[in-house]
Amino acid sequence: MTTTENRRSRRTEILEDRPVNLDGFVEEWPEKGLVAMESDFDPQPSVRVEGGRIVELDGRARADFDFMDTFIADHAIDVETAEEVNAIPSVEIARALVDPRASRDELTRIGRGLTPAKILDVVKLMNVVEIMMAMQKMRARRTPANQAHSTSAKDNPIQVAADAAEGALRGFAELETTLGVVRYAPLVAIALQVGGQVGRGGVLTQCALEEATELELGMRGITAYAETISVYGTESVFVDGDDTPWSKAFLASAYASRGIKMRFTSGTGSEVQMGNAEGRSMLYLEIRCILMAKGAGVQGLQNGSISCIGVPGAVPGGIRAVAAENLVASWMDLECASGNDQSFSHSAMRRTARLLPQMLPGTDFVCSGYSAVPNADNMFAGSNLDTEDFDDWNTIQRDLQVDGGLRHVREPEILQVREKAARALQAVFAELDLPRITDEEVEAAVYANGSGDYPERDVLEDLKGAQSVMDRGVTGLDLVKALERSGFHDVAENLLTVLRQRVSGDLLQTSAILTDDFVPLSAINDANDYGGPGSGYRLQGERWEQLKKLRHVTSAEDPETEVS
Amino acid sequence: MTRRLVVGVDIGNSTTEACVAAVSGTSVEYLGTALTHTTGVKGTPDNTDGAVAAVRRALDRAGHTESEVETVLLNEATPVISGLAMETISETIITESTMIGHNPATPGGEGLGVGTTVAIDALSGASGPTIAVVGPGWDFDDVATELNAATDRGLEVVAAVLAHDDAVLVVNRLRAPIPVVDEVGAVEKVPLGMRAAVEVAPPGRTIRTLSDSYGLASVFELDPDQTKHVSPVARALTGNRSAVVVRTPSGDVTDRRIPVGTLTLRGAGKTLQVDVDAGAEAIMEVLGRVQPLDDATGEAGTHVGGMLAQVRDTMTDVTGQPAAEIRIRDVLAVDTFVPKEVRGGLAGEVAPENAVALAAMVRTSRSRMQVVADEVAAALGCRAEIGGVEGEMAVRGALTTPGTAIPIAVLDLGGGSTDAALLDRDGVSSAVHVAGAGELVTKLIGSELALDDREQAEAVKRYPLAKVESFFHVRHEDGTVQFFPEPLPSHVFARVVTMTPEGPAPVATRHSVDHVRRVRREAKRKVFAVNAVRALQQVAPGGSLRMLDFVVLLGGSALDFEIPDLIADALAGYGVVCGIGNVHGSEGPRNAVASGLVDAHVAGA
Amino acid sequence: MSAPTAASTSERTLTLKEVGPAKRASRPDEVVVAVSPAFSDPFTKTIVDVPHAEVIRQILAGIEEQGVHARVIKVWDTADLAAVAHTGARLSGSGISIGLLSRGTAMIHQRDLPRLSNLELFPQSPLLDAEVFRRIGSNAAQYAKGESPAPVPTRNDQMARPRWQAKAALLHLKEFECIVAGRKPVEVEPVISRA
Amino acid sequence: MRVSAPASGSGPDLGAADYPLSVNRQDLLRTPTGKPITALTMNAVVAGEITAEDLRIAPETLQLQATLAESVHRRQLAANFRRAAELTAVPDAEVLAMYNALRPRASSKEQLLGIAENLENKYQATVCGALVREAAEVYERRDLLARDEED
Repeated sequence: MTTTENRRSRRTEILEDRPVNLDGFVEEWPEKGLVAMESDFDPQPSVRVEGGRIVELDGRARADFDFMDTFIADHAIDVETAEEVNAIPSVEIARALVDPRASRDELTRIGRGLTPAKILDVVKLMNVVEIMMAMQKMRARRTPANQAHSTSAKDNPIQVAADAAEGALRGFAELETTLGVVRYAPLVAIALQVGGQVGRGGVLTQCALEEATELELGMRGITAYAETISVYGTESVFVDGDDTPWSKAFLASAYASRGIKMRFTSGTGSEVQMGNAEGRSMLYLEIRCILMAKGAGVQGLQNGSISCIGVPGAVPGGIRAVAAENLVASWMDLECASGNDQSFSHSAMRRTARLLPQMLPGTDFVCSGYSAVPNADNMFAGSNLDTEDFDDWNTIQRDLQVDGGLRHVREPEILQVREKAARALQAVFAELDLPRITDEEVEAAVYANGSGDYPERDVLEDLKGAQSVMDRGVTGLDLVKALERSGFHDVAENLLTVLRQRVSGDLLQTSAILTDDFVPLSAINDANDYGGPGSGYRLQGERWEQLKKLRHVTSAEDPETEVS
Repeated sequence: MTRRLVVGVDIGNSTTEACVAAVSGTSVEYLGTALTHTTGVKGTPDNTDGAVAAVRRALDRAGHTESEVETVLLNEATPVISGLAMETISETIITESTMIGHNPATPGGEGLGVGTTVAIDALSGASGPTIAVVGPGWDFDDVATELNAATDRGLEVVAAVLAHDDAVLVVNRLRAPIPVVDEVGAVEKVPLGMRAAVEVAPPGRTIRTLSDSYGLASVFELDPDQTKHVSPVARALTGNRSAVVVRTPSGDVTDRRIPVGTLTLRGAGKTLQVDVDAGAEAIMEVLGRVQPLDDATGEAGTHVGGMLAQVRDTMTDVTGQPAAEIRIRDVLAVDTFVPKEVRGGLAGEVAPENAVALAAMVRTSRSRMQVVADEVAAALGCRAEIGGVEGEMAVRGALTTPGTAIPIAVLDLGGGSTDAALLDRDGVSSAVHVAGAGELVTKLIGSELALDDREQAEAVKRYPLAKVESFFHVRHEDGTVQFFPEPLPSHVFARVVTMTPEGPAPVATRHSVDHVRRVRREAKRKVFAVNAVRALQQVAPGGSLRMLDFVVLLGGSALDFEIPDLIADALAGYGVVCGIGNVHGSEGPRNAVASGLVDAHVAGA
Repeated sequence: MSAPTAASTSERTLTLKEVGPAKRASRPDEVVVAVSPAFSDPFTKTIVDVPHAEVIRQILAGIEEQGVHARVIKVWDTADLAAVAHTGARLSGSGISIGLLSRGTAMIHQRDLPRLSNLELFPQSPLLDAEVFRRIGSNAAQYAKGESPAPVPTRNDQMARPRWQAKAALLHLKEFECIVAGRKPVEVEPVISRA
Repeated sequence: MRVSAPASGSGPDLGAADYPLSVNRQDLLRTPTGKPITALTMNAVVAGEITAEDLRIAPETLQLQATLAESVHRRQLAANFRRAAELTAVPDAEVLAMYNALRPRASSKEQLLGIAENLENKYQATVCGALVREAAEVYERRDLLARDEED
């Protein structure tokens, strides 16, 4: 062959083989909503109030409102201030968001009256660094935190308990699980709760399931919060999801009425993915979701595209839009669990870049699911980060002196809590007459990485046990008793303290988590007071000393040794 | 007279039952019962947790608290451990790729084609009757084009063998149809340039020529000696709808026995040996000659040896008794078959190979129930005592079944062992445990149906079968049809299902309902009907079942929908009244021992 | 044995020739293959470039190998997979249909099932190749015969999201553009020719 | 800084400084069964004095949290807590049934109004009742009521 037409340079070949070229990218198509946030087809901001009611919203008269417009106009927007704040030029609001001298309180006051198009108009003026500046100030809770996924490809409860314990010890404030085989849920939810309370007393747990079962596990006190309550930005997609803003608002009250913390879930790209974006940009539709959540009175929102991240990730400026949607959630005074929870890219560099707009300014939960199990075991279809990234994450925290919610923990401590979690679960299963956990399984749990490292469970017996948990009406209180009876007094005490929290309702307030001392920390007693350099949350003191530690650091005193 | 709260607890192999009663004087009022899994091996201190849980749960149901309990009564439980093993004892081997005997779902064409094997891309050089051999990667359109072209050139293509599932597609595109066998995964191993025959029967029929020794002799012009040699081939192909036979210089199909070890049985002053590959009948016959069995050992280094050693080790772990003191007191051997891939096969042919399943049972004299009693007493803050031997208690409980009288025998159909006990007219009771029960049935069903999921095997054992014929109706195994107002879930559509309480559950099999049902009933019969007779013979006066009047079935398997009938059938010839226990006229076959303990306690007080 | 001949690798093209309105048939030995509005025109291949000619050829081969008859219809008024497949199922003599979207996503449906349900679903279009389409055809035909085929194993790939999610959305939108509201399903004759 | 609450709740004035109530105002917290929160100890659990019912939130507590939320300008969150306070009286299964009835095309207008009436009359849940009435009106306008013939 002598043709040179198809010959490629060696360099092109090398570039062609880079992981980033396995990712998919598409051109924008704004007419159909396949566009991140800059679209000529989004409505212009407008608002008109008559007789105490909003009668025009973003160019649409009340008679033409779809149900999202209606719900937002009647529940989300402050009628008293709407006309006033919407009249402020967008550029002034955008600058105030970035300006440290403008207080968070003033900006949330303005935010309460803005229409979706106006909010979009404001954030469109901001570049990604400005978005991060604003996020630093607008995040509801002063102290940033992180959330983990703790799942098992085999739904193995021992694995979930051990990984929950390790995750809690590494610093995650919330742990979330879900199932391959849904019927396993009661056992895995118990394992998550027991393991979590071994790792660090006060960690909050969740099991993502269909609404009725998720609510039931919550009502029984086997889980502590709920999150997978999806909302969408267009009426047709909302209806396709078999819900309306009113049904979701009712569900929010149902959770609160049982003392259970809850947040909604939404994200850019879901509507266009389902083919019903009604010609609006992804961010405009997501802002409608955020205002819908606000209007429902839910304390928080998981957003940042979530399971549709491949869509904004493929269009120009998409990741900027994702950063902007997290900002808007925070600006609307909601707790924000900011994505970074789904497999995003083949490129490690791109995965990191996608993360920084949340990690650097800090959010209420930087990841709404950092995979604290290997991604192969991640039953949420894989996260942007997994167990292999722990040391990288810790190093980035140390390099840039930012708090991403995690810390390096020495192996002996990790092995110790993993063993204790597996032992505690073994005891709880024995007390509750559930299928036996063998010593061999406990031993495996201590040293395992993924589900393949554990002995096989008798799935049939486990499923019968899971059913009996539901039939017998086992509650969180039964777990406390079982732990206490079997000598795990401290774990029992931790769990009882978490359960007691639902009597006080303190965890229902915005951005609430529990500290190591079981003190609820929310946007009320830990309100973000960022006001420029030297203020707000600063990584210093004891916490900074913690984060200086890595797996391998050469000792200054004796350079022939390492400290860790 | 004071009212005392007494709880009887029966620790069984797999379940622990508790029964709460209020006792005043000699009157007993039963207040509530509960059932939990037995924790640890029966008769060991690990049982405490399960016993305490069962007591608490029964109290809960009866509306009483721990502090009110006066006495907990436990049974004297003999630790019984059963082990299961299954060994394949036959093997089919094809050498030199002589034969393709699998049953593709859709072969093509019909009839017999005899010729020389030639690769499809070498057809242009071929002559005479030819069988085309087509490898993977060939598209069906291209195969048909090639074959048509060869025929047009005048080549006599009489049959074809294909790698892919393309037979119907190819035949539909040929100008003259020929028999075609497809889905031959290892088609590249078909010897080329050899005389061969391909036969395909019409739908619903089986082949005639290649499954017959003289048919093969005619096709390949064999002499009588050679014909003897090919008869295994004919046998192996019987019942197939399609087949390929290639005549090679020393090709063969053999069926050989696999030595899997020797079982040594000692008892009645004798020590006898039997090869496990001799089959169940031979093993049980030898066992009968050494009754009562003192011990059984397997030849070291063989599978049988390994299995028996493992049972012994487990017993050592739980009792602390040295391995040398542990005795295997019973063995049940059952003939079964296991579908296995044929060695040397080209298309993943599967043959049902013979296998022997063995259940072995160990007992120890060293029960540690006193430790359990002490721990239960400490946990509940009450008295706990050993109230009686379980066999006697079971009989006593069974006697409360309306319509029974002494002499009475009970059969407790458990998970690991089948137990029998007898109370004779003199008030003397005796009891026996024999190896093999519900778990062995599950294993037989699982292996014969090649279910790799124990949950499904368990479901086949427990629930009747049906075929889902549409989204709105099923046909039960007895032929009756049941309609449903709401559509059935889509994952059961067109499948053989078990009718579980939660609804139909699919069975991963291509077998018919009839076949699955036959396997299920046969497995139950081979274990429970056989063991019922074996166990009762050991307690019956003079070993004669005719001396028994009443036999009461107890335990979880007594609730099975057909096992009681199978046992009743097996006992029918001996003039025995056999039925399901109904303890206190209300508890069914459950709680006999637990309530027997309470009754004995009251009678003795 | 040598590799397949060159002829088999040459590109085939597919034309769907309209033969008239799609009607409900009564023959119990047929499977209806219902394709979405943009199938074969303007789109010619799936999200991972499997030619539509090959998709149809393999599905029809899978059905034919089982001795079952196939009929192809084009659905015009929706591009929702469940609706396409259910439309086919209601017209099918056996009640069994295969629904197909242009990007390759496929589903086996049955007449008596609720529209949003299915017998087998193949949602990950990037993982569907010629062999899978053959097995889909084969399984659908076996359902039509009242047999119990083992479900076609579905594959999963966590990294399909970053690679294909946006392209799938784009193809979905394009397919929506081809919907002709109110137009009834049409029976078509697949004509496959080699270039 | 202590912000006084709007007069919508009848309980004590609460402000940011009172939060968390579980630390600063244990005196205000009772279980639905009337026990003080301080009674929820491990000893009490072991003695069998605590039931699952004791670990639920009382409607009064939700009203307190609503007052707190209002004091920090979270009007909608407070409204949610007040709806929740009403729903504490409604049994679990009924709550789920109401939620399902609110799904699109699940109920007729009459059915929704019936649910609203039930909430208002049986449970004195007027705020929740109003939400359901509002839904009935919007569903009618947006064609989201149950249809006779569903394909």
